[in-house]
Amino acid sequence: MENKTPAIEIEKLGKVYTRGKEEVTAIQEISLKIPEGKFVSIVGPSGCGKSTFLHIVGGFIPKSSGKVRIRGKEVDKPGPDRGMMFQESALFPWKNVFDNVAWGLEIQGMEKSKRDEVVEHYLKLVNLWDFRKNLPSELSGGMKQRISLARVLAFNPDVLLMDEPFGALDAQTREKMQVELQRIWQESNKSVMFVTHDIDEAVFLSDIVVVFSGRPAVVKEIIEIDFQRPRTLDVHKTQEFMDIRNHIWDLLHQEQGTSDEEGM
Amino acid sequence: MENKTPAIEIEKLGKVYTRGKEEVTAIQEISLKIPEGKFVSIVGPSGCGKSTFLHIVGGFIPKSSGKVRIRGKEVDKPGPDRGMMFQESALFPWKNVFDNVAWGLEIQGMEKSKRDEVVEHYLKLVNLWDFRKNLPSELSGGMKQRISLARVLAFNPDVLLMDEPFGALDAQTREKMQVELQRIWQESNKSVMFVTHDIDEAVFLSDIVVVFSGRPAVVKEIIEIDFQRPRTLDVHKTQEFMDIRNHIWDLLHQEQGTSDEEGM
Amino acid sequence: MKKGWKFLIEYQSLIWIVVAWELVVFLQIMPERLFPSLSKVLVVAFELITTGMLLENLPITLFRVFAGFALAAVVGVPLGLLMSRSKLLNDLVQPIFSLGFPIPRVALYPILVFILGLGSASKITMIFLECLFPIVLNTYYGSTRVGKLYLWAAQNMGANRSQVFWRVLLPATMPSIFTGLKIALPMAFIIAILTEMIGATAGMGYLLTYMSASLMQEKVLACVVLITLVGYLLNLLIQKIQRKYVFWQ
Amino acid sequence: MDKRLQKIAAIEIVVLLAIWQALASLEWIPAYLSSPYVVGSEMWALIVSGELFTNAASSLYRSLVSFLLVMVLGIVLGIAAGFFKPVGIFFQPIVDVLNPVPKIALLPILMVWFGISDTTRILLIFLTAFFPCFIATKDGVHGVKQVFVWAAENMGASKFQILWKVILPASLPKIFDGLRVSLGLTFVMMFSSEMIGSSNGLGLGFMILLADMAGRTDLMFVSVFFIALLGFLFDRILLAVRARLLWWSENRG
Amino acid sequence: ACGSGQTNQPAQPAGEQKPAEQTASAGNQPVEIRLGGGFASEEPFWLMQVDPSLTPNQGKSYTLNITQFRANADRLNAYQANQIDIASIGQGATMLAASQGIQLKVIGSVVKDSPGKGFNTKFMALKDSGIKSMADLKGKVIGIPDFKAPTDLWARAAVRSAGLDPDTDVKYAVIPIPSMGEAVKSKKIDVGVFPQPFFETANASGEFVEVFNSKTGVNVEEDFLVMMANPDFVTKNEQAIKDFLSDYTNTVKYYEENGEAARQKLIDAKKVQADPALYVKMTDNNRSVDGTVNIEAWGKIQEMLVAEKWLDKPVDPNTIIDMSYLPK
Ligand SMILES: Nc1ncnc2c1ncn2[C@@H]1O[C@H](COP(=O)(O)OP(=O)(O)OP(=O)(O)O)[C@@H](O)[C@H]1O
Ligand SMILES: Nc1ncnc2c1ncn2[C@@H]1O[C@H](COP(=O)(O)OP(=O)(O)OP(=O)(O)O)[C@@H](O)[C@H]1O
Ligand SMILES: [Mg+2]
Ligand SMILES: [Mg+2]
Repeated sequence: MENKTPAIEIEKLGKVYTRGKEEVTAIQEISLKIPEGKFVSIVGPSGCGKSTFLHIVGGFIPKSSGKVRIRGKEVDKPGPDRGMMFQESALFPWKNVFDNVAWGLEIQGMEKSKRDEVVEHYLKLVNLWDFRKNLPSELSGGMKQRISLARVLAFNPDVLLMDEPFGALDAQTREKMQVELQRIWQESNKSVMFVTHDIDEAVFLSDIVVVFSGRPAVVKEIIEIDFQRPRTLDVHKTQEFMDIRNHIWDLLHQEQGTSDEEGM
Repeated sequence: MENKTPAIEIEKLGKVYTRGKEEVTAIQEISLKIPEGKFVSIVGPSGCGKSTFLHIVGGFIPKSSGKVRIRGKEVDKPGPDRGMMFQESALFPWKNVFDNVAWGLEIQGMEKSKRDEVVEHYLKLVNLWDFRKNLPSELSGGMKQRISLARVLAFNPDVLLMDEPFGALDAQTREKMQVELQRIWQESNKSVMFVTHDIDEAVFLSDIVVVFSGRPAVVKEIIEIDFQRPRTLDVHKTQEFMDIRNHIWDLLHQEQGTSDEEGM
Repeated sequence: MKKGWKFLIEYQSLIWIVVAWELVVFLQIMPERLFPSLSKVLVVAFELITTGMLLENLPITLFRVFAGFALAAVVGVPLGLLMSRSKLLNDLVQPIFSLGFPIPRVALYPILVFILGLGSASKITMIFLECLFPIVLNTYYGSTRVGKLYLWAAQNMGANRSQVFWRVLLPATMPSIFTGLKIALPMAFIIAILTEMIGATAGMGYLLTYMSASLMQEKVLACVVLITLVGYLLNLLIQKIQRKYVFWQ
Repeated sequence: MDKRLQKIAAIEIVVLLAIWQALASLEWIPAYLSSPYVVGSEMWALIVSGELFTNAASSLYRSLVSFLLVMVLGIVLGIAAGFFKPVGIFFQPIVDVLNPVPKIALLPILMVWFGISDTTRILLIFLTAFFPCFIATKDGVHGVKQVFVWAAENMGASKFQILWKVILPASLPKIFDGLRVSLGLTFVMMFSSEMIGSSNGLGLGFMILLADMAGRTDLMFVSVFFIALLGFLFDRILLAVRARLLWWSENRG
Repeated sequence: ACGSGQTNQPAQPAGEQKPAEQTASAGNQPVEIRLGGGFASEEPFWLMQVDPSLTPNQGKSYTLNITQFRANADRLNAYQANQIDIASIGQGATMLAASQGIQLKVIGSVVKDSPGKGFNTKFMALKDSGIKSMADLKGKVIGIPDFKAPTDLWARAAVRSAGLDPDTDVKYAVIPIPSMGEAVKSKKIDVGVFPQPFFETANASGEFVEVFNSKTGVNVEEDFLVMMANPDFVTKNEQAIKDFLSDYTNTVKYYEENGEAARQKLIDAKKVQADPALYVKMTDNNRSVDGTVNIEAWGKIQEMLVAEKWLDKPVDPNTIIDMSYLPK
């Protein structure tokens, strides 16, 4: 595996936000190689630069230094090979739920009957088929998040970039979505980059967990997790799971307090 | 306690959203009595009507039926006695972090030197003192949430209404915030109404956990929790904690699948 | 050096216009009397400045523009904001605007002259009326789009009606208000000129008719160039203010 | 359209007319201000003879063509200038410079090129009404949330698709603010553009001029009223279109 | 007589390259004459449009296309832009234009303001204003429609003739003619200028009294409005111009003889919107029935214009006036 081109390759990536004369270093230097078909989670303290990182990999914002390659190709602009689910809702307020999910498929030129089928499938998957005619402004926070999930899944990109996709979901829905995501990912050959605050979620879903330090972000540790697939919720109860979980927990605890206090 | 006026009294509350000819019943019928100084959590499936409920108690949206009283006074408009922290960021984009937190105090007529002191205190509490000059648009999701928390705490209302206040925080920051919130609540005589998806969080923080059914919301069960205060994180490991947690879990699991499938 | 280059790029469109202008003159596509070369116009414009004609007339026009425009802003912005808060007021005012705005007010200007005289009062009133609509409309629509969370948050912190109005609704509507002001200011300027053309004894519009009566297009164009220059500077001023107050967008 | 609004509008107009008539009947206002009765009967005469309509048709043709141009060019250029930075930088100085030009002064130049024709008049109207639409559109584009564009780019939308399917609908509310001002200006300028001289002698603005030159304020009021009426009608049509297109927006109107 | 024997090259002012759309083909097609006029005192032109029986040549050797403009400057711009071939324009403006090198030919008179003949433009005040004579004008405000126009000249000359200084002893305000009456009544100004038909209206109200008139200071026969034509166009379409002027003088003659009936025709055809009762009966200005201008008077007017410094360098009227196209 190691000698194949990695799905995602990040080399000495750095990002500095400037505003007037002030500068905020969001990402110090990050290097990462993610092989094809892996599920990678990123955890780190609030405000450390996770979203920034994903935005750069998605090609939305320019990097300050370093290189990002997807399947050997340098990233310089957004593209449909990488499906991004944003931390904030990016649903179009002028389209109803159905059309929001169908939008990307339409852009891709999928024909209508096929499109309708796909949209129906994913809306049912997230339990919101009945709300297909509603506008995003008429949905609850968690519902919006599920629509965004349906949108990016329906779109079926090779690489999934997900920024706290389940943050607004209740525990039950969240679990269901985790299981579904795992299934979909396994059935395809997608690479996933998944930002989460929930260490259990990260460990449960991932092949690799990347722990970011506090801002400015560097990679603190890369942890490989090789529970067999498909994993069921019972995995949570194994000792190994607990160990990994506690290890990450400790790693993050060291970060606590250093993250924001350094000033800008 | 029972014969005092309850801090919050909700009687047969109902809420129907209308749009054109269509109607969505968000809240079927909810009755609740919350005594003074209690910490109440609300849990329930995504889209069941928790935010709607809090918005009505806050006086922001009209109810369709029933009554809401705070300390015996009927609620019909928002007021500074109830501090609300919204699910989505309500920070003013045209004010920097410091001024956002100071805003409410200024409105209340607090004098400048005192105000600066209070703001500094709470910004340091949420670890964002160094970002006081930034605009909300330059903050990460979790940082915005912490500023909102600082804003509502600095404001010091009698009743705190919090809609998933820690949803965008990483586990460490979240824990820290939980402990701080508990301390602040205990030191004052506030009543808190706290919506969360995290059952552990609900159990850890609350005197009372209210479990909502799926939409349209009714109260499924009210659970009193009487671990001694102040609670430390170790509480999580007690058997009693586990039992309550699993009980709520089961309650919610029954809801799973019924919540959104009913249509509208 | 780099700065100069950037400047050139930024203002290239104007440079193209100047080049096109001179080309039209050079190729004699238009009769030279109607379309004199820019350099000639600039010389005449410079004469207007040095002979004191500009200094005599410009302040008068500017005073009218500022007075009318400021009045429209002071009335229009609160009115627009209030309309978004009060359905009754909105219902009362909307039809007046629908019906009143398309009226060619300039045609009725002579009637206004009877009531307010030939001096600045009638002109300022006209400018006020003309600017009111864009300012009110943009403010009104802008403030209806203000996210309700901001209003809720403010009410929640005990802000009373006037505090919500001035300290939340107003700043949150600022981007739209500036759109309205940017639209209205040049209109104020043009109306000042027009009314001065219809009847006045001083002002840039008067200067313009005076030059036009002396049948010299280059003098007319010189006036236009001067008027444009001043209008341009006013516009820059408003954009500067906008950048200062709507930095957050 | 809102029934209540219609009612209030009607009441307002009636009250205004009644006050005017009363003042005129009591001779509290000078005779040149005419009276609704006189104006009404003149209007009726012109309607019966069909004159009003032939004049209105010429005027409407000019203003609607101009407005269409304003709409198309204002929105297209506004979006382009708001979205593509170089385009915006290119247009900014032109707009800043041309906006405060008293357009009437450009008339001789337009006349050389296009004659004393409808083209000249349409251009004159266009040059005035263009800017509100352009400025509002551009500002609207600047206000579009970045994530919408990102989401679209992410799904492989081309630049054109982003402009057409994201930027346009997202800035539509603000575009309509500008269009409403532009529409009003179109009708105002309809008068001014006909003032310059009319070769076929048709047009409401020309009627005003003719009446004014003969000192007939009553006839002048008829034309002014009719312009206002047309303006009102089209304003309401615009609002109705707005309500339809912005059905998703909270302030669909 | 058809417009035969003409070379039909585009008429171009000042060596202009703009093609003129009206060029007639060499054959029998009538030449289109584009005439730019105003809104007052041009009754003969309007009659030519309204009553074809007065113009036997119209439609045969020429057609008439009249555009109405508000100000002299508008007409002159249109003329320079080659949008009109003949402008009905003030005498002073013609001299001003000629002195600035604009190519033009004055081919006929439209309306005159002659001493003791026909209507003379009146300057009036309110009866109860206390202004009885010219001497009372000191410190008063006179309303005029435009600066550097004949009305301006008349007012200044009249003030001067009363021994006052027109620059310091009185003030001027620009007021559109139709508003003049109200401006005087509402005391915005003390004296207003009243051409026809506004004089009739004002006079009918009985509230005004004449203070002076156009001839008080300028006691010569003015060609108040003249036909100023494009020299190239005139030479190239000589016959058409002659036919046009012959029809024109024909019409003037009819108008002078049947003033009321002629004006009634204009009212009926809606060419004129004024109050019919007053308009039909009004006294009109003097017109020259044969279309000739008074060259001698031009010299005198020019002297006054130069004296007022409105005209920088004088022109010889003989070089611009060409009455050879008028019917003999
Ligand atoms: N537009 C911006 N301008 C300036 N600084 C910014 C901007 N966006 C983000 N930052 C800064 O960059 C840092 C990282 O932000 P980012 O959103 O990547 O954090 P995050 O890891 O996603 O946090 P969270 O878990 O809270 O979402 C923060 O300190 C933030 O203040
Ligand atoms: N403005 C609205 N118009 C119509 N329906 C609405 C509106 N707001 C909310 N709803 C509906 O009301 C129901 C409850 O929404 P609410 O936001 O209260 O849910 P919630 O419990 O807060 O969910 P979450 O945990 O996902 O935030 C949902 O079904 C939603 O579709
Ligand atoms: Mg983030
Ligand atoms: Mg909610």
